[in-house]
Amino acid sequence: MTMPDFLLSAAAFVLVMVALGLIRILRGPEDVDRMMAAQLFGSGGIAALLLFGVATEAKAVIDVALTLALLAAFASVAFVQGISRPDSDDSQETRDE
Amino acid sequence: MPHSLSSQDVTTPGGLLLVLAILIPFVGMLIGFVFGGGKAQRVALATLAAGLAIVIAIAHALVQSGDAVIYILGGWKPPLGVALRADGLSVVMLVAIAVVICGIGVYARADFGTPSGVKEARAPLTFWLLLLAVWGSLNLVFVSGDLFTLYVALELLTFAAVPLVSLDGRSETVRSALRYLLYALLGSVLYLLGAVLLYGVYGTLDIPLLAIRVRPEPAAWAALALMISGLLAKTALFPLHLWLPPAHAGAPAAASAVLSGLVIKGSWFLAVRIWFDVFAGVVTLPSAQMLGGLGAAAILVGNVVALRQTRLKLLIAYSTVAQIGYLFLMFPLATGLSSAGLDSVVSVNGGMLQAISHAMAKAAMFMAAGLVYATLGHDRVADLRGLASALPMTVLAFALAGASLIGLPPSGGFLAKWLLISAAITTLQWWWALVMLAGGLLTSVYVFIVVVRTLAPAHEGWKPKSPVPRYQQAVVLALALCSFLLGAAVLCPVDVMQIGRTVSRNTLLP
Amino acid sequence: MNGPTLFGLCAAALIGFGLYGLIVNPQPLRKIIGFNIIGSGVFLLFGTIARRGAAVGMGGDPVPQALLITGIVVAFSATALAVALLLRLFDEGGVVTLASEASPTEAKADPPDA
Amino acid sequence: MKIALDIFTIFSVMAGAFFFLAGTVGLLRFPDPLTRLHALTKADNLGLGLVVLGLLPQTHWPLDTIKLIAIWLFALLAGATVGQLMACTARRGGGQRK
Amino acid sequence: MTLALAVDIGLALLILAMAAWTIAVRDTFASVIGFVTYGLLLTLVWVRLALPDVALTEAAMGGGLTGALLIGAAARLRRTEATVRERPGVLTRTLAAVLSATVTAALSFCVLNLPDPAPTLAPAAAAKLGSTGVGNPVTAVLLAYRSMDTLLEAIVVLIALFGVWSLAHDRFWGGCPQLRTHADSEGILAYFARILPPIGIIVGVYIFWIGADFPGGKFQGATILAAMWLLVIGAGLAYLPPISRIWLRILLVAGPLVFIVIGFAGLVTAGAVFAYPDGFAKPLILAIEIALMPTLVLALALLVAGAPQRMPPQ
Repeated sequence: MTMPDFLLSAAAFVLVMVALGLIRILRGPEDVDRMMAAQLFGSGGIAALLLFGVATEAKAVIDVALTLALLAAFASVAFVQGISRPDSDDSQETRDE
Repeated sequence: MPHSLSSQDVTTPGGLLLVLAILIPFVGMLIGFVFGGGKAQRVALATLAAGLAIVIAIAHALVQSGDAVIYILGGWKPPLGVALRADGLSVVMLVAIAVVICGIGVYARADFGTPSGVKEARAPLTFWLLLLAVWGSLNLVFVSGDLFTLYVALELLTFAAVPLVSLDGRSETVRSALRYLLYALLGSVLYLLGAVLLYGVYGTLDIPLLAIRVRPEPAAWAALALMISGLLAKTALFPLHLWLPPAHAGAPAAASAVLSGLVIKGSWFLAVRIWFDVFAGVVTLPSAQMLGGLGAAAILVGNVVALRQTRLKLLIAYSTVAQIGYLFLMFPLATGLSSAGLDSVVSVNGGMLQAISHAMAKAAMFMAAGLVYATLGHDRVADLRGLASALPMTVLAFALAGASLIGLPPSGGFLAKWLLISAAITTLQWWWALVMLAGGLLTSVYVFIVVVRTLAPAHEGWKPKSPVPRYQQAVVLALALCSFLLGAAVLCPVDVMQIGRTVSRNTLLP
Repeated sequence: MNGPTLFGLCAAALIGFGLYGLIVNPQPLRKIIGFNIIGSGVFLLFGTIARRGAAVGMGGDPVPQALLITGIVVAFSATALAVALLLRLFDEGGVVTLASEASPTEAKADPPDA
Repeated sequence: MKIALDIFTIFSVMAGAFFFLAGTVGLLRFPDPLTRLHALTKADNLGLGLVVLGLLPQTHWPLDTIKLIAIWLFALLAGATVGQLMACTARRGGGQRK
Repeated sequence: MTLALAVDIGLALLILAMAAWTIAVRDTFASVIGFVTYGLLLTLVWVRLALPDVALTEAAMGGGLTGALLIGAAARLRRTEATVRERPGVLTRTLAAVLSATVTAALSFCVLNLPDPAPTLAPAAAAKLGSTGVGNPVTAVLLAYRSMDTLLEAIVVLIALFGVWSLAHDRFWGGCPQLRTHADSEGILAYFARILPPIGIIVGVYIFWIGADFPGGKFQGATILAAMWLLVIGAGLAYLPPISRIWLRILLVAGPLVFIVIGFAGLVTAGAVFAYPDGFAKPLILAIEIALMPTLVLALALLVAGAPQRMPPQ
């Protein structure tokens, strides 16, 4: 097995893990579960992407992964912002632990 | 014999004017936005004047050279680059739309002035910026020779038109705007899908190149079906018309005039462009008959529903649904003529004239309805008494515009319908002629009802709710007169519409 | 069967899914999502075509790629405008539907020459 | 040398894949959102770190290497932040369906 | 090769499942999350299709900004969701299914019968690439061969922004758009929003800068910068400016206006509008891109932020 083939198999494996995780997460039942989807992509998706990219020697993939890493975090934050109730006292929520 | 867009690819004298016709309105919009407030209106009006001059210069260049006006952007020739091309059809639309836009601009000064004491107000600024945006996008639709640039033009037109619907911010109009936007977005995405397929099969998006390469095969049929369906949804042809009446009737008068008179002509013109210039060798008579059938249904349904409206603006909006129907009768007639080996020019000219005279008449009608509303405080058709004495010019304008919609001589509507009916008779498609006559009859009933109601004397002591500036009435009358006298186009020594359209190689003759 | 063809078929299916969602879902936000899925299907089809056009050392035909970028930005603008309309409607009335008398996408795309 | 680096890559990527497996098993098996969140943010970020580590020898020094490490740091930062925000939301019962 | 194909098939199935779930799920919020995930998956597809420029755009737009936009809307609309439960009847659904299936079948047929070899403009683009001075052919298409489209695209974004603003209430005209924020300057989010944006800005500018010669460019870079700005605002560390600010308006129109000015300068120097004189193509293209950057960053972020909702503090 050559290096690209190995990396591609690893990418496929990680992708299957991400897919399985997605199934669990999206079933809910709570929105907090579903919000983890972007997070799952922030790690698993990027890992698969990098493995794809290095396997096919596409250099630009690293830039794509960089963008994805930045914006998956952004999307996750947006999820959390969207989900917390606007009427609750927001200033308390991150301090009360 | 089908005619199609000239396929030359060198810049002609006057070609630069095409770039200006597209960019001047957008530059006006950008500068108006920076200044904001009342200055935006002044910038917009100055832009209207400049744009009108440019469009007239384009018409001059076309007639002078007797051939299409072409500009190769950046010197990059198609298929890699993009060419702007104005043939007779483009130029006629350019001029007509410029006239109507200028009329609307003058009319709107009274309705969309920035109130004194305020630095800037929402509705006026939005209106002036978007009026220019609509104009720039329409000019782009008329002169672009590239299917993707045309997609961008369609989206520009949609984004500029939708906020005009909801300008007054009532929830009803916001809902209409949203519904319109969803229809329009679906329409443009279907159009884009068709364009993508064409690129995938023929490797270009340039219209004259495609005309040469397109073959009658499944991919081309699918692209045609997708693009035309998308454009039908945007043009609001029956049965995809449901978004139109509430959207057009709910907007302020000047905005309704823009939407009903002009915006729908953009997607319709694109349908014409595609049908005759890209797919000339692909379209078949049955498919054209189907479009004609939808058009006929639109004429009958639109007119009957218009008859039953109790509010003037809704009546006018449904009449637009019907008039759009006539625009689509040109497809079976032209295709019928060319498959019989005859020249399809008669019906193409008829359809174009219908588009132009409707643009002028419908803008005049909506603006007249705006004046009626200002005078009476309502627009209930049952209660229009006293109008004829209060607003004689406006009522006359309404009647003239109505005459053009009905198709009374010597109006533009008359000439258009006469050309279409004669094409129907030549090709033995008499049923379209019957539909057109029935449509004219129905139209005459509601125009007549409205005019007669206005002639009734007012109640004792009735006073107009608010005075209407004379210049607004004059503009409305002028547009209505343009539409009414457009029939004089028959006296034109050269057939302007067919300049720059070469006889296509893709004839349908065996 | 190769990669581009596979994703081309995938694009065709996505367009079908999106169209169904756009017609059937009553909520405007779901319609907006449906529109976006159709849009991405169209883009994916264009991407397939771009990939098939790989030549002279380029991984794909650059013209469709550039147009795709334009298309994605335009689709985003459209979504933003639609969402703004939807939120304004919500502010006005609280209930967000597209009127009762007409579902906006009935009988959408009659192919005129089918 | 090349061989050694390749073997390092293979081991590291395999270890990373193992942690993704562990994370997914956690997601599937853990009973409530907080524990599942734990599985996701800890195991998957470790997995990503190992994959990145494994890929380092296969990429070009220095720009690509820095970018790869930056990617992992972003993921860690986002994981930590979002994990905590979500945990707060979950604890307040936010997002529970009515 | 077969391994790669297997991976592609798996990815395609995952995408389709994601799309189907997004459409079928009852809960709107779940659907939005599904759509964002779908957008992220799509990025993988673009990478598999070896179209990195598009992958970058999709990663930035599809996952980031569109996600934030839709999530914000879904969150605000939450309470009304229970009231809209009616679904169309069986007949409508059947017709819709038939229509969709027809479209899919027709398109599939077209896809399977695309001509071989595929028509392509790649050789033509490559032949002229030298005269544009840029190394990335996609940038050459965007800013030389079809620069008109790119200019119009920037104008599309601006017009959409005017449309969004026109939905403000009259009393807030000239005021500030607002995001739902967690205004806690000590919290974890604020910490995150202090750390990430400086690095994000570097990444955004980097993606923009390499666009001339490698995959990347102004749209992708601008999207990243816009997302970073929104993050800072969302964490309550900054506010959006009032839309009446003159500097804001000048920056918004500067991009297209500079583009037009340089375009018309080409008339004098190179004989055609949007042409570049020999040897000056690359600096001029860079100048246009640099001018478009602030326009796009502001316009994209403000599109997400929506209509003005409050007056600026006096």
